[in-house]
Amino acid sequence: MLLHKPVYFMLTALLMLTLACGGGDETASTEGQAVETESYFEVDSETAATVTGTVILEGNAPRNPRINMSAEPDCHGLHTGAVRAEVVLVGEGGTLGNTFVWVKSGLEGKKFRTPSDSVALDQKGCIYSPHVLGLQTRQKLAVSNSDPTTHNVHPLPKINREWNKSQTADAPAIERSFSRQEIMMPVKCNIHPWMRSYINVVEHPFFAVTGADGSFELKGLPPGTYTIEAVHERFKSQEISVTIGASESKKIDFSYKAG
Amino acid sequence: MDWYQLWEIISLPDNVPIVLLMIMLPFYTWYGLRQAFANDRLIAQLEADPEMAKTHHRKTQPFKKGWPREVHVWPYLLRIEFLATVIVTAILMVWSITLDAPLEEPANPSLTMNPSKAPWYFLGLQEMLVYFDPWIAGVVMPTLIIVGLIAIPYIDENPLGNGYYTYSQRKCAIWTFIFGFIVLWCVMVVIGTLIRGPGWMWFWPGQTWDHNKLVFEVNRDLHEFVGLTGTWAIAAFGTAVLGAFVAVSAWGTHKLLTLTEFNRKILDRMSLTQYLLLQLLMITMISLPAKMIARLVFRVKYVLVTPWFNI
Amino acid sequence: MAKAPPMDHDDPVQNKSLSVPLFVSTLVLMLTLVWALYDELYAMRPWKATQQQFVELYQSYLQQLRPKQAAIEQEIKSSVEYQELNQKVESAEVDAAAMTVDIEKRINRGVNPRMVAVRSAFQALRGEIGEPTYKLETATSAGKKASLESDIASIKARVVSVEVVSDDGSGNTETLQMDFAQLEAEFERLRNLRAELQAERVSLLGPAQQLRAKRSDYLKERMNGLTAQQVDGLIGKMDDFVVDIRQIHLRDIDWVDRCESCHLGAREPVALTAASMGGHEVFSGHPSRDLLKIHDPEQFGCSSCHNGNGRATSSMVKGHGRHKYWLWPLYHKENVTAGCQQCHSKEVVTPMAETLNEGRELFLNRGCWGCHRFEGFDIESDELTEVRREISILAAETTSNIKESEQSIIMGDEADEDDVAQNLYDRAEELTLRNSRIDAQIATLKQKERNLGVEVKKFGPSLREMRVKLRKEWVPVWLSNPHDFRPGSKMPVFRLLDEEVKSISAYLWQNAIDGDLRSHPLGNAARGKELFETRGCLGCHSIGEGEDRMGGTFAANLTRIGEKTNYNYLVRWIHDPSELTPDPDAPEDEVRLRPIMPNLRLSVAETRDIATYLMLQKTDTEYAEADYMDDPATAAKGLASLRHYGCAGCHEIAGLETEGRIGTELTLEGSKPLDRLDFALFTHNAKRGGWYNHKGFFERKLEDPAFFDEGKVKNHLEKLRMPNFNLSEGQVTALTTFLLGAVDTQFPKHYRYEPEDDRSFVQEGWWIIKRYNCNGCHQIRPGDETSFMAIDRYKDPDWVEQLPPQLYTEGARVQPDWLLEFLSNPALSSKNIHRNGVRGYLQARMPTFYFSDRQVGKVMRFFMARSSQPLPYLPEESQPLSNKERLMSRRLFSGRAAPCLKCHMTGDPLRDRNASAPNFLIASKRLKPEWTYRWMIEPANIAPGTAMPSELFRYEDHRWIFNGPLPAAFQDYEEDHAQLMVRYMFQFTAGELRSLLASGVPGG
Amino acid sequence: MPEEKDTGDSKRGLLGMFDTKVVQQKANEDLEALKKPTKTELYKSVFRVKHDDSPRSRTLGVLSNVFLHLHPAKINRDAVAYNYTWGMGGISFYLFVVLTWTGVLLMFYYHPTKVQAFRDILYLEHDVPFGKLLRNMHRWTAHAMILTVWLHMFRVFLTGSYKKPRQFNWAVGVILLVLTLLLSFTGYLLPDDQLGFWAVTVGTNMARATPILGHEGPFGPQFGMTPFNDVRFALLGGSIVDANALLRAYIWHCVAIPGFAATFMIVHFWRIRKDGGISGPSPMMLESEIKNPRR
Repeated sequence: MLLHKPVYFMLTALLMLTLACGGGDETASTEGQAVETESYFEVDSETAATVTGTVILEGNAPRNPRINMSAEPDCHGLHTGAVRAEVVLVGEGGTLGNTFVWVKSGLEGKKFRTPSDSVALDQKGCIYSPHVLGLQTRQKLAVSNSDPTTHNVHPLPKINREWNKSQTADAPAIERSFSRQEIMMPVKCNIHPWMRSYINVVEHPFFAVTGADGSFELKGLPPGTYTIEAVHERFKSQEISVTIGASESKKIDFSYKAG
Repeated sequence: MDWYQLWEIISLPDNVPIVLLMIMLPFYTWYGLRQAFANDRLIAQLEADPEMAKTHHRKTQPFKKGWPREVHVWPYLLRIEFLATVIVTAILMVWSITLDAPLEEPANPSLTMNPSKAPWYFLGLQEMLVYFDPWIAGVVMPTLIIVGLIAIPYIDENPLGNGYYTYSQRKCAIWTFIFGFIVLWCVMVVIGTLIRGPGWMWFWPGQTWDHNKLVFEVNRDLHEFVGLTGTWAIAAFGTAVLGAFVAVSAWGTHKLLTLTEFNRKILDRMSLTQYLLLQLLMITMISLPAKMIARLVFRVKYVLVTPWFNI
Repeated sequence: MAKAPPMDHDDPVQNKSLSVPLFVSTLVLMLTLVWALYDELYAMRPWKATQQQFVELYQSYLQQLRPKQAAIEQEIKSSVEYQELNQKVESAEVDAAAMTVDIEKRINRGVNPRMVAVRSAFQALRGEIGEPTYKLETATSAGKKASLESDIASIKARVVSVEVVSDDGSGNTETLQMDFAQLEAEFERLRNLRAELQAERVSLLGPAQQLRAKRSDYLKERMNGLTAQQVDGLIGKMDDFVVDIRQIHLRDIDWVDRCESCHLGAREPVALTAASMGGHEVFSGHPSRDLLKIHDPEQFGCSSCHNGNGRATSSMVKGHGRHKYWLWPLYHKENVTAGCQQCHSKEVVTPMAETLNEGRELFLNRGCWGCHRFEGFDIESDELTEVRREISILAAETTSNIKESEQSIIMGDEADEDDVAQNLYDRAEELTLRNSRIDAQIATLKQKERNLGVEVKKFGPSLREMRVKLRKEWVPVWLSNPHDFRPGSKMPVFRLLDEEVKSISAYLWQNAIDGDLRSHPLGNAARGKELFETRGCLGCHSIGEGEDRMGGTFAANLTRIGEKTNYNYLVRWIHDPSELTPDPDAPEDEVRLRPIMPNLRLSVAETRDIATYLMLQKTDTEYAEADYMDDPATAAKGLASLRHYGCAGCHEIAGLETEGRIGTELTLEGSKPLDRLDFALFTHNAKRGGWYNHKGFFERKLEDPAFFDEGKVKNHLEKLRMPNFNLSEGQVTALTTFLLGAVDTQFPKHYRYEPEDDRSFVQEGWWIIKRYNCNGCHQIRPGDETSFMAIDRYKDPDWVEQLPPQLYTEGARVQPDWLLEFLSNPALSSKNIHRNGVRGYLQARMPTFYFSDRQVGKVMRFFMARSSQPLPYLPEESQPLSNKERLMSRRLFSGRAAPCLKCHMTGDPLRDRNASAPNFLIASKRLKPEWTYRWMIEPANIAPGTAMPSELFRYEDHRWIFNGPLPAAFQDYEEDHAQLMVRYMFQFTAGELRSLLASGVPGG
Repeated sequence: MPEEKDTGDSKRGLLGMFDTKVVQQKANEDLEALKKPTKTELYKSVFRVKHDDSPRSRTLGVLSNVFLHLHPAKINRDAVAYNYTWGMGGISFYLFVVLTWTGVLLMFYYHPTKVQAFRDILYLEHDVPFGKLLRNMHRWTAHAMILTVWLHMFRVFLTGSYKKPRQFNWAVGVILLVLTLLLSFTGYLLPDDQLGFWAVTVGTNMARATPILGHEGPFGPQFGMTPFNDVRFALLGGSIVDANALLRAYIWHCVAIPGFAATFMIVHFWRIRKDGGISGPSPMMLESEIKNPRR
């Protein structure tokens, strides 16, 4: 019988050891996984490159349609003179504004951090401002109403989920975000049918909206080959393929023909 | 050639016995006849040498003086029997493990199988249906086969060849039996299994069993060859032809029975009843190949047509 | 000759040893036994290895899953709300524990031991009484009985002493002196006491329990997928996994399915995919859990829907039943919905069976039923025949009743006795009365017959109109190959000989009605184009080919319409499709069928514009002269050809009015024995190529209906007649699925979906919806794509509101009576008919369909049943508004914050230019208040994408209040604001509207 | 119990149970006894005769055994040669035994009803342990038995063994052959599948044509035969192969025919003994020795 004792002892010890180890492993793995977050792509600021350029409209810019706001005195009063839709915004020398320029391809498989700040869309004088905007997926869009009247904000996405929310005069900003990439998603107000804005949701931070001077800048791009696309609500979109090396800065120009 | 078709038929689990039959039957025929011929050689020797006949133990098996003429069942027979059961069991086990018994769709009276076949061992009878009306092929023939088989010992008056293989002493009997058993029964079974396809049509091995195959066959009654009309005339004509056939085959059988001196000696031992029974069975047996030839070669449907039955 | 005997004197028979063969054969026998054992345990049980593999894969997958789920769970658990709940639970548990500890003590230390002691004493006495009681019951003499009774009494009176503890749990002991009755009473008392104490404990533990449930609910509601604990549970389950057959047994029909012996992942709580299980498809989960919820496998089995041999487990081939002798082989993935048809055979639309639905829709809208009978399709003709038969039977009965009645009267008159006469007169009277009942029955049937007369429709257009409608030279060109002229046309391509084309054209031409058409001046083509594209024509028709095609596929493509028809006919047709050319030779009772095409209530001017536009749709193809079409001799040959090809199955043709269907009935085609499908010369190909099955036959036949003629030597008229529909691959699959499912089901009635309640209205309604293409314009089920939605114009943000309304919840929205009225007259007016009754702002027009009353009722019931609305509908009288309330609601209604009249129509054309919603004036007649209330609160839940904004109200203090600046009058209003608006709307009057408009509401 | 040996240590017999040495001694005795099992009472009670090589033992071994006593004690020395007997008769009998056993086992799982028959076969195939093996073995053994019976007949004919005095046993053999075929045929229908159904339909359709007794046979109609009273109706218990036919086939197959066959087999084997054992190989007779027939 004496002989058996050490065996029992060892077996018990072994068993306890296994349990202890197993238990230990389990907690460790749970914690490790819980803490671990998704890995985002970080751009190396040493090698980051830039693409800049201008969008030009050749020829005479078409006249923008006039907006008749007589049905809404509250807004009508905010404007002096004729109000026109901001469809074709042309600067000096035929530069084209309100064009959305973005990296259409070349960044597949990379995941970018969602910016914490929100993008603003204001309704003032029954006009959306800005007319075209871009934001990242899951980035917050803050829609505010600076008018003394009620609007309803109604984006008409093709991919994202549709929503339609009314916003009274002094209501707080509506905060929403979009989770899928979608270009030129119209936003309308059913109460004021002339109101129109375009939201561009992109999975990465490399996009820009041209101002009246038609210029854009895509900063902090990792070196590589990209397709850059310029999209305008009125004109056909254009694509340019560009390869940039480390810390390089390239200039590309888009040019539209009016008419 | 469509060997796949042949394989399809042969590989049907239920047709495996046929394949076995096709192997075993020739083997055992050869195996039995080989001994018969060996015995015949000894018989010839003994017939030629009466002295030897007196002392010889008259078997091809070796024998020496001092060896017992009989041996104990235990263990000499029982061990063989035991061995046989072991081997047979092993064969059955392997057969049962490797081949699954067929199970087709649930029975459905509204869905006819084409070809719909009887179990393989009855395919000889089914094949006979081509040549005879069901009452002959399905009832009269089987009955006569059974009766005939039972009658064999009572007809066979040949005292020789009792308990040993021999050919020369029983030429007639052996030929008749081989003809009846192997040619008429087993071969018909094989034909029914391998050759008869959809619509019970004849497909040579290697031909595809095509359901769409059409064969233009005009089978005419014998009297149509002559151009007879009138029920009685036809019946009378048929009876006459049948009678002629009976007469011819009876004459043929008789010729056979009196062909050799030995045959005549045996015939002499037979009673009238035995003789008539033998004639009846022989004629019936001959009628099958006769009808087969008439049907397959001359496309004769019926020989005898009466309002009640046809032959 | 005998061989020389062996030289040695040993007898071979006795000396030969059989040891070696015996040993070898015994060894072989042993081996076969081992083999049999292996075969039994493994070779025939392949699922054993499969199950082991599953356990391995599943466990490793769960191990990967666990940390992910744990992280999600952790996130929820660290939320403030959860922590709060958790704290509450913990404190409640502590409280409860403190309170219950005394009770526990009392039960365990006091009541229970005391009860045990009392009971044992009590039972001892009772046993002692039992014996004399038995004797008493069986005793015969009175004396014996008396003595036994006294024995019993003495036992009962005996006092025993029992040592017990006190029941307060203090542990003090005492000694009880009790007789039988007292013991019994004490035992009862203790039992009750214990029950009370236990109840008290439960009630004390209650709050903690409730909080715990709340906490777990909180987690459950927010947890996406399983909790880590649940995953652990699954891992544990896999640890204890027993390799064994998994089977479902449906007892009522003795159905056994063992599919899950291999498909172990089918119902696992984790949705498994082949990818997550190492690429083994066998382990993937059932793709549609929703389906399994309705059809619980425990109730329906697996092979009942999927086919295959549910019992077989010896191999995949056997289990899937994909061998010659199994009549129900597993459906292939693309045809999997075929399994639905056997029980859902009464339907044309079955939710979640999209392939099958497509197949049925093709069968319906490609006119397969013109030649092939299929139960449920063209049910109207069957019903019509039945109704007519019933009428004639009843009519015959009437006549015979009259006769018998007369006979009875005569016999009564001549009867010898009064009461016999009386009986006969009664009989006569009864028969007369019976006739009046039958007359009522006949009247009802006649009504039904009239309805059916409207409902019965042929699939194709009436060819009796062709002379006024068509260009003569075009007819033979079309006949020889319709798909050349109009790719994808519903008219299939017949394999006609040249002379057949000629004789058919000639017959049709000469037998069509000749008539005069009113002649119209040309309209404005540009305006016509606009109208054509917006009025709703494109809901059914398409125009343009290839890339440029737009519009629906339900009706003809009008790209080359200008080549085939004439302007005046087109004007007549578009203006009123039911207008037919009068036939001077027609018999009086002739029934001419009405077209499917509805009346769009266009003005004549609009019609001319559209017709003008359409007449420009043509190419400059040259058409050969077709003089032979006027040749009577050619025409004479045409009739036989028309009959041969079964043209009358789809078209109305003079002289072929009574022609039946020429095709085989397909209702049970899927269970037709394979031998009866004519694979012709392909039989052997099919058998060896693995497509000797229903699927293989259907697919090939549908893809090319002449397929099985190949290689056959036949004369033209013996060839297969089925025309070529040029179906796409997907369409072939859909139709194959439908036909595969068209089986004689093995299931008893209670398995089949043949509801007799409201759900049957849904089944019935879909037939009309699909037959009249309501789907072309309206979305009826979520996810429907209408023809409009595909048109570029309607994708523009400005045009979104021009889409015809979604009808997801139509039954809940509108009142049934109103819907009946609307369906019969969508203009909702007898005078002003060139408009939409509800949505005047829509360019597209709700047309007037040529429905029978019955059909209108069916459509109404369809919508009601789909929204679970009871019939008849009894509107609830809405509570009248107080003056104050009226004022308040008016303020809110017309306030800046809720500019309702900005979008809703007012009847003022100027204001209504931008309207995108109906007028409030019709609300009370049209809408249901309950729905309206829900709509105002969250319209996106009812009609996603609607112009009506969400979140107009917010939920606060158990009511909905307006989500914006409130007029002052609302300060002390305690009621639900949305409810108030509903009441206001339902009491809205024209006067109210006028006064609102006059007061200058925003947008005025 | 082996006899106790009177050795000094175990004098007290089992009374010395608690003495280790005694127990050891006893155990050794038992072990010794195991080395010669034939000496035990147990053995002797079962096997009444000695099994040594003496002729007496050998004879008694056969004659005193219930299973073996159909054998004679001694046989023709050459009859053990395979080339004479082919072993087919014995194998046929063994196959019949196998069929009986497997058949009995199958009967445990089979119901001869239209509803259950086919399902029972599926059940056998997929559920019953060794069920498939069982069914396969029954089927193949049946086929094999037909083959062996045919070959047995062939052999008996070739050796002329039907001749005097064995004429009657040949007749019994023919009856057994027919019974074998019928056994197999009636079993064919039992799975109630297409194969069996049509085989039996074809088979029994011939019975329609029985002269006089079949409704399609010669003179059948004249004797008032219809599909509902002829011989086929009697066979099937109906005018079509249906539930009754299934039941009849079952009873013929499982009870009646095996009973007949067993009876005839007993007669067959008995007559072998009584007719002088196996026919040969017997010494050959010469033509010159033919005696004149008795008239």
